Amino acid sequence: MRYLPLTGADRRRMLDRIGVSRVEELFEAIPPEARRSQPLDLPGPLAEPELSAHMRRLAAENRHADELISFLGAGAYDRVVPAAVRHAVARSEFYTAYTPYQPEVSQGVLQAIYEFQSMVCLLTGMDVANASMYDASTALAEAAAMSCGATGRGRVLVAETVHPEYRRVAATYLAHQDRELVTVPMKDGRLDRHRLEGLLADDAAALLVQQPNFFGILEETDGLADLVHARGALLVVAADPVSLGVLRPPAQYGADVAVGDVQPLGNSLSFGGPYAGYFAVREALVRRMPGRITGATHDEEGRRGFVLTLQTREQHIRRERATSNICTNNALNALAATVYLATAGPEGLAEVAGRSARLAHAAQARLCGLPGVRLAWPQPFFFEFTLKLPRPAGPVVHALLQDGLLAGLSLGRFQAAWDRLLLVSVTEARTLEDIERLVESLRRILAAA
Amino acid sequence: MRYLPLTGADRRRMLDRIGVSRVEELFEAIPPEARRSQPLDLPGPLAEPELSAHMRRLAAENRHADELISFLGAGAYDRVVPAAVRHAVARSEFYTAYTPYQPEVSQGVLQAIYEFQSMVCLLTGMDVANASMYDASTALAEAAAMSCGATGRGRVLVAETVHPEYRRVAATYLAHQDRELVTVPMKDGRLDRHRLEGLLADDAAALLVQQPNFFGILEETDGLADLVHARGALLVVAADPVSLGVLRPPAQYGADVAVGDVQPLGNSLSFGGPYAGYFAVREALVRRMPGRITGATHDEEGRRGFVLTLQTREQHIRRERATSNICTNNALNALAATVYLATAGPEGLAEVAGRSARLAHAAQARLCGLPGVRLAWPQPFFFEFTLKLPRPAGPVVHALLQDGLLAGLSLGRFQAAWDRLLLVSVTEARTLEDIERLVESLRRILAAA
Amino acid sequence: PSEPLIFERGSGGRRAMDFAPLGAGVPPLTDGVPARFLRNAPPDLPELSEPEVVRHYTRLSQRNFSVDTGFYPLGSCTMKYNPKIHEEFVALPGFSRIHPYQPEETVQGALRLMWELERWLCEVAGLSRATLQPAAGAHGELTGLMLIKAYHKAHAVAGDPPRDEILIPDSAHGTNPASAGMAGYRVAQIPSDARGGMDLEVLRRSVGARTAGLMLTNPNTLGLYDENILEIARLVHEAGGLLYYDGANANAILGISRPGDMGFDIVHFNLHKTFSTPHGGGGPGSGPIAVSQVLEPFLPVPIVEKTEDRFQLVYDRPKSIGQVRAFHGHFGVMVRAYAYILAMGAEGLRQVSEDAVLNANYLLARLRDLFEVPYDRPCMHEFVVSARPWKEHGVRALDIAKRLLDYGFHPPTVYFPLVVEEALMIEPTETETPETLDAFVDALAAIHAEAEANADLLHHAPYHTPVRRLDEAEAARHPNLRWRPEGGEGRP
Amino acid sequence: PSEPLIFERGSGGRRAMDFAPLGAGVPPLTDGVPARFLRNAPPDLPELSEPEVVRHYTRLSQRNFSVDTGFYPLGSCTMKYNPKIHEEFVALPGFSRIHPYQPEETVQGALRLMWELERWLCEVAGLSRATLQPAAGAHGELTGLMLIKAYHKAHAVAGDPPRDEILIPDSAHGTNPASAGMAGYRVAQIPSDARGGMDLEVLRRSVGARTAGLMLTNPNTLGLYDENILEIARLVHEAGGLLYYDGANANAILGISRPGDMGFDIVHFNLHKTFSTPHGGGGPGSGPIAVSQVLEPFLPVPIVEKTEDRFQLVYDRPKSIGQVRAFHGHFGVMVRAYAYILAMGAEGLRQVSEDAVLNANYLLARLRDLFEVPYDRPCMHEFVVSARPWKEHGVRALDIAKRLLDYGFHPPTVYFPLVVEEALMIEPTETETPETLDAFVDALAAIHAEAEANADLLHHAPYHTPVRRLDEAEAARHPNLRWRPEGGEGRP
Repeated sequence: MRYLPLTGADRRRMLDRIGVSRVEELFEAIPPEARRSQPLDLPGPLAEPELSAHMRRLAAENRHADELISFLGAGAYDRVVPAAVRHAVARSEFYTAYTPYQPEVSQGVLQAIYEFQSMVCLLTGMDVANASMYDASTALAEAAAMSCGATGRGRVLVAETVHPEYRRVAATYLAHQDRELVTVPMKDGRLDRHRLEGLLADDAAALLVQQPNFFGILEETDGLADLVHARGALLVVAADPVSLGVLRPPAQYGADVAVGDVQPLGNSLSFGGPYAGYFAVREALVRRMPGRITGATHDEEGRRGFVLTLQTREQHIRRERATSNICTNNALNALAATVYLATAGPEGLAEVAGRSARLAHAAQARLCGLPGVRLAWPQPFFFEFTLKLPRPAGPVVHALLQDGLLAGLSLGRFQAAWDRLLLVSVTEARTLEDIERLVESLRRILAAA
Repeated sequence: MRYLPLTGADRRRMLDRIGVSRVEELFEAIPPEARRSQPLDLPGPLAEPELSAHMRRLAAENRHADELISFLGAGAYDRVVPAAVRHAVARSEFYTAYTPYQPEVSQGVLQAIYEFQSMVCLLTGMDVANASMYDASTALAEAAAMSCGATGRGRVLVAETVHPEYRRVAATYLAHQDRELVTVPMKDGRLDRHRLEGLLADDAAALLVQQPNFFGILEETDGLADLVHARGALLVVAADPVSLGVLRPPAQYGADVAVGDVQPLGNSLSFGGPYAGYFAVREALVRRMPGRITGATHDEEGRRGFVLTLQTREQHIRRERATSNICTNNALNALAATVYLATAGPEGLAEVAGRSARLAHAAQARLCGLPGVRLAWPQPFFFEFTLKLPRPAGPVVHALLQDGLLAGLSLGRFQAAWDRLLLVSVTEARTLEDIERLVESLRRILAAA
Repeated sequence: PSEPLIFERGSGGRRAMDFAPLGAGVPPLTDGVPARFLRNAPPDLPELSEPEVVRHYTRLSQRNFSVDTGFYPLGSCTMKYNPKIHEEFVALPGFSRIHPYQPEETVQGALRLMWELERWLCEVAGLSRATLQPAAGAHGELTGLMLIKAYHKAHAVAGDPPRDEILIPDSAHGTNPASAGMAGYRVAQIPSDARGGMDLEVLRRSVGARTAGLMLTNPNTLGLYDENILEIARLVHEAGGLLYYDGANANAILGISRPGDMGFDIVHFNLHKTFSTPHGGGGPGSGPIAVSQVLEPFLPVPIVEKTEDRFQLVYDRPKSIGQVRAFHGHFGVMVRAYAYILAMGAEGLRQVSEDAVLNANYLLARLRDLFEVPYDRPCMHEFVVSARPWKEHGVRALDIAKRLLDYGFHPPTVYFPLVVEEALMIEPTETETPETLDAFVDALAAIHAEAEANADLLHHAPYHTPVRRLDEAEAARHPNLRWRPEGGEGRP
Repeated sequence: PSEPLIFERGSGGRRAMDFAPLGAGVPPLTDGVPARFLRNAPPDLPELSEPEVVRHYTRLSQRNFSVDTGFYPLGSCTMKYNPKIHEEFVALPGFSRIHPYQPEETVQGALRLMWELERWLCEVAGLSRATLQPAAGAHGELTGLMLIKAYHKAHAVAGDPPRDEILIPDSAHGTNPASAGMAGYRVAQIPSDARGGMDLEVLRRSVGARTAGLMLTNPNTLGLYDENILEIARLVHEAGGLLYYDGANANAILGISRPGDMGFDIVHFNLHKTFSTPHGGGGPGSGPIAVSQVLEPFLPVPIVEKTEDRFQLVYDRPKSIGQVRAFHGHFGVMVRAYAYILAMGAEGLRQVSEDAVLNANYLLARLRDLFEVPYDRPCMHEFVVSARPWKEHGVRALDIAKRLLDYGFHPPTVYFPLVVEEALMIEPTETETPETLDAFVDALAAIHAEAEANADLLHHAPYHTPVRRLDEAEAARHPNLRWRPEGGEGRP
């Protein structure tokens, strides 16, 4: 077998050295009832050419974003990935390494993570960031749990305008900790400030909001932190990292915790994962942060070097009192984000964000020129927007697929009342021609009804 | 521009240091008549996403071997390339290095070449090999020239059964050296031994043969070297390296020089190049060999290391008296071949060769079951064979293309008399099902006529 | 040579990313986005050309040890070879360029892959259904504990005491108690017995009406298969608890002993260990969990179901604990594990475990003279030795580890499990040759000679690494966790 | 750590390649192939598993300096950055998986690429047609000389003396005379004048009825643009000769000065230098040649022609010199060069040369104090300095080169061109930053201080490389050019 070096001769020599005659003797601790005699019922083995043919057939059963013009977003974005990013993550010294427990031979990963942490801080304006979480949804859930720990409270508020799946994940996490997640309803596609005030009792640990929100709309953040802080709660903001190329950083409007997903920074769509979450906090919260953190230090000769640090928060040492159970994180995706941001630079990231938003506004204007199509809520948005269609969005999406278009996300999957809503995402990978195709196809389909 | 680091500020600072005020001043040695004032008439510049889209469109205008079932060979083969090979040649320390002129920091390339040279010797049975040539055709031409130099003679014989393009290249090379290439006619698809004896005068420098020959047929080599050597000439054999997994090595039947193309060893088809030629000789000819050679030596601490050696043969030192003008060779393709052979091992290479030959024989038997289809010449062949069709092969090939088949090479392109000949190549990448498809399509097409 | 931070490279105005002009017809940003939402200046990211970016990260990569460059016997981490072709599969546009919300008819290949992988993992586990969502082992643990909680809640009888306690052996991975804590459980620790297994007497005393479940790794972190596993399972089940199998050590038992057959109700697999997906320098991993039939209703959503020849994602499962992650899990990691299982087949997987165990026992046999062996039994895929005898030379496990770096080897896990003094936890994996194992033994023997001759040499090792021994205490005392732009906090 | 030979790794019976069984219906090999053609045993190749193969070549790669890991100012080699995305283009199945003999209608994209690239190269050269066939610069030279021969043959008048001589300056690359020799020419060498250009007086005396042509690099290998180029061209043309431009140094003149406008009749480009295709550790390169109208009929076959919207390979060209290589040239290299030109555009290419020249002049300005500058003029994209003054410390150019390795830099070309004593030929290229150039100067200054303080330190440099200074004399005296299996020649 191509991945297994031991030959029959090797095995015999090794058994001799061990002093047993058959490999089965090494397994004698296993009680017979727990021992398997017949082979597992699995396909294979396949030689490399057959394996390759099978995997290619399977991949070909999917229609992908090179074939379809995609306006699907909602947390996962078809953005341009520079070749330099793929080059870096294809370096096998990076991808076949373990967590950097031996820093002297892991400076590559450690320095890259230190750079990642720094870049997250620059984007969000926060003081400290960790070495990555699994994704945005779990980062948000951890932020909610951390807020409870920091405030000693058990009730977390979340805006209805936060991604429904993120809310679900936070709810699952909190429910098992005997904590409560309370939804603050929206009004006109944004957090209802009035309802928030009513729900913000003195037992609230945090408010979770998303900027831009799930519907693509920009939440009004002025005074929000003051309101939250006045009741002793923390403000947790989930922010798309690309948008931070031009949008105000969460720290500036008072966020205590900023989280998000770095998928848009150089990570492929991959059917939803692996991506990576970022997690950044104000200085005061650093020892409550979940996950790994890299810090700079010096070696015996005074040279700068990097190590995993503040590990007393972690499960290896603290066990059931750890700040979180997260151990393996998504370092390679964080590396991709780091190389992406180094490639983009300040101007590049601003241009990616700005182009997306500009194209989105051009698309929205054209789409809302179609009969019966309008914005679900007339609010400022960024690079995603929610349309209200004259009929259910699901069948429209399927009809547009015939024209090679992924028109967006029909929101009826989350709530029946949203069944005419279509969430459209426009990235810098789209062109005006793509938008024209969408407009014309939609025009034809709506007219045909 | 993404590949150019200098900024306006950099340029100003550097001009200051140089002591000129504008970059144009650095170009003042260029006479005005030779200076270009208007921009070149070229397309671009393109940003990476646009560039990528353009290149993908261009690639999509080609139909490739993942889409078509290919029986095309004739010197370039669709063989399975193990992933390990792609991994190695994608290491940018290999592919962005120059020729290893500084051996202390080029041990990677140098050791790999030393391994390549060794593997070529093992395959061919020869004593020494060089670090690669451009391809088989130029390797054969250089072998012809070297033979002239070694023998002091100016007439080279070549079997008509050698690849027509290789023969053309050798002819071009020799013609410009006021040397002559004489074709030894074939008989029944093989070198005509009788005609050879007639042509082998005392002024012949070498006989060039190919094994298996261009038509896929196995040349009878018994006694051939004796015949050639008796007249003071050298025997040069062009041998497919995969076939040497099971076929007799050229050294064993008396070859003085063995050449060939390592494309089949892990190199992609790439529309004909880059491939790499191998070139191996008997000990006595080593200092007449063209091209680079790597040798083992020791460093100051006695550790083994590798260097380019025997450079007195080369143009840097010997200039117009060099054994050849070859300088840049095809090292990366040779590296691919090296990793391929390490991956295949003796059994693997034998299996690749054996499977190809076995499938080829199965295909030939089935195809020759079709009415009017027969072997052009009833001789033992290896993994390629030449069919005689009941009508011109060119239109048949085009018709089979409609069925997604590259049926083989219509030999009419080389000689009008060969217009019904079809050269079919079967590699280990083909299956019995592929062969059945070819047989059935051909049956239908021949019946339809 | 050292490598500066990316922020210390580059220069204002350099660019590695450029764009075609957008053209007329696209209004400026400020037409659509009110100024109050915009930041004053772009973030203070570095500015570099593409050559600088590529050189920086290529050089960084060379400052990293990896499976592709050397032996990595890090116990409990299963640092086996990762097949190269898997990286190509993952990059196929049909896998890498599909969106999690695409209409199901456009992603049938992806759903089929998930559906089949789920079944194959269940077959390996000896259980009936699985969820592929968990992002890593610890995430699988957390999910499994949620399932236990949901199960007990569904089966709770009024008046019963709450089942709020999870039993965990003292040799367990730290993630086990941490996950139990995250899931709102109290943890009761069970000590190891003299043979390195779980102390049955203590277990008997510990199980009871408040026992929600027990988490166990088997073979455990000592590399020992717990001979009493059936009895353990019986005790816990009789008390009404469930058994959770931490699959970190599953590389020992593929096709040989199935957790379901041992009596476990829940199993997580680390795809990035057992099923050969690369660890990425810290992730991504993937921690699917398989469960017994009674737990199926509680599995997180979505789950892939097959109706006739069509695959779909099902969210409507009323008893589900909900969602533990957005979208469908680490699909890219699943692709690699799927390909691995297919490449190996049933016999191949069994051979994996046999060879892993053979390599470990061979290495153990060869290291007996140099170390103390705390539990003298055949080990499974890994083993723990103690460097206690080295203390007489003033040398600790950490020194041995650091010195191994100079010999070109990644050290074993040290100081874990906590139950062994000066522990070295060694897992060679099945993809290493006996030649490599022999060279590793030679290195340790050489280091032992050094320890006898000149212990101080070891205290300052390593010498030949990109940096020398790093001051971890300083890092924790004066945390420097990020680069800061000159003149303060940048320009938000 | 050192890395054994691949033959010293592995063990009998290991395999990294396996196959599905062929199944019935396929007869055994010996049914079809008579035994007399078969070897007795397979060749003595190493036997390894995939993990061993991958680790070996990954480790070897790390023992290699490259553009991706450091500054590589190797004069005359144009070691510039190679865009990463080009490697992806080349791997597209539509480029990598097409056979050279496919029917033309199935390879229109490839033919279009070749057709367009030919035109773009002609535009850069200022000439009218090109062949993309030559595999490298030296192959282009050989092809160009064949064209010169064919031209003179076609234009020969009975009774004229044979045009059998090629003029080549003493500063030329070694390939120029070697190619002339290969093409059956005699070589007459023209010395350099005091300003580093060609000595016009000697040229005037040398041209004549036997002059077939002149080969020239401009800027020459001293990095100097020959100010007399138009006069040189006039002299050669008047004598009936042709001018061949060695494009090794074309990185200095893109969009600024076209060889055709200088008076050249034939130009080769090294795509792997000027057009940024990677050099592969020694190749593959690509050396297309562009020619003036009078030489078109003689170009090798095939050539790509366009009729209406269709591209085809044309072989039927009666005056052609024939074929210089099988198939159509290094297509994979062409793909990269094509993408590069498209990425840069006309302004980008001009900027390339301006920045290359600027970088070289900046570096020259900063190195004046450390070295002797033999020809004190603005240089083009590279320059030559002499380390003659270092001799007083007993240090030679080679010592400087070896010591630079310890500082993490690839040294310049040394001892070339031959016309400068103790030459260092330095080409920074346009893709390096001034910071890197400054660091390089600092390193040379530090080495200079070392030379003054302790020259012996330099004689034994390098110290920090994978191996120390290697004994090249031993290698040449006792050639060890291959591994041999124990017990002789293997088992053919």
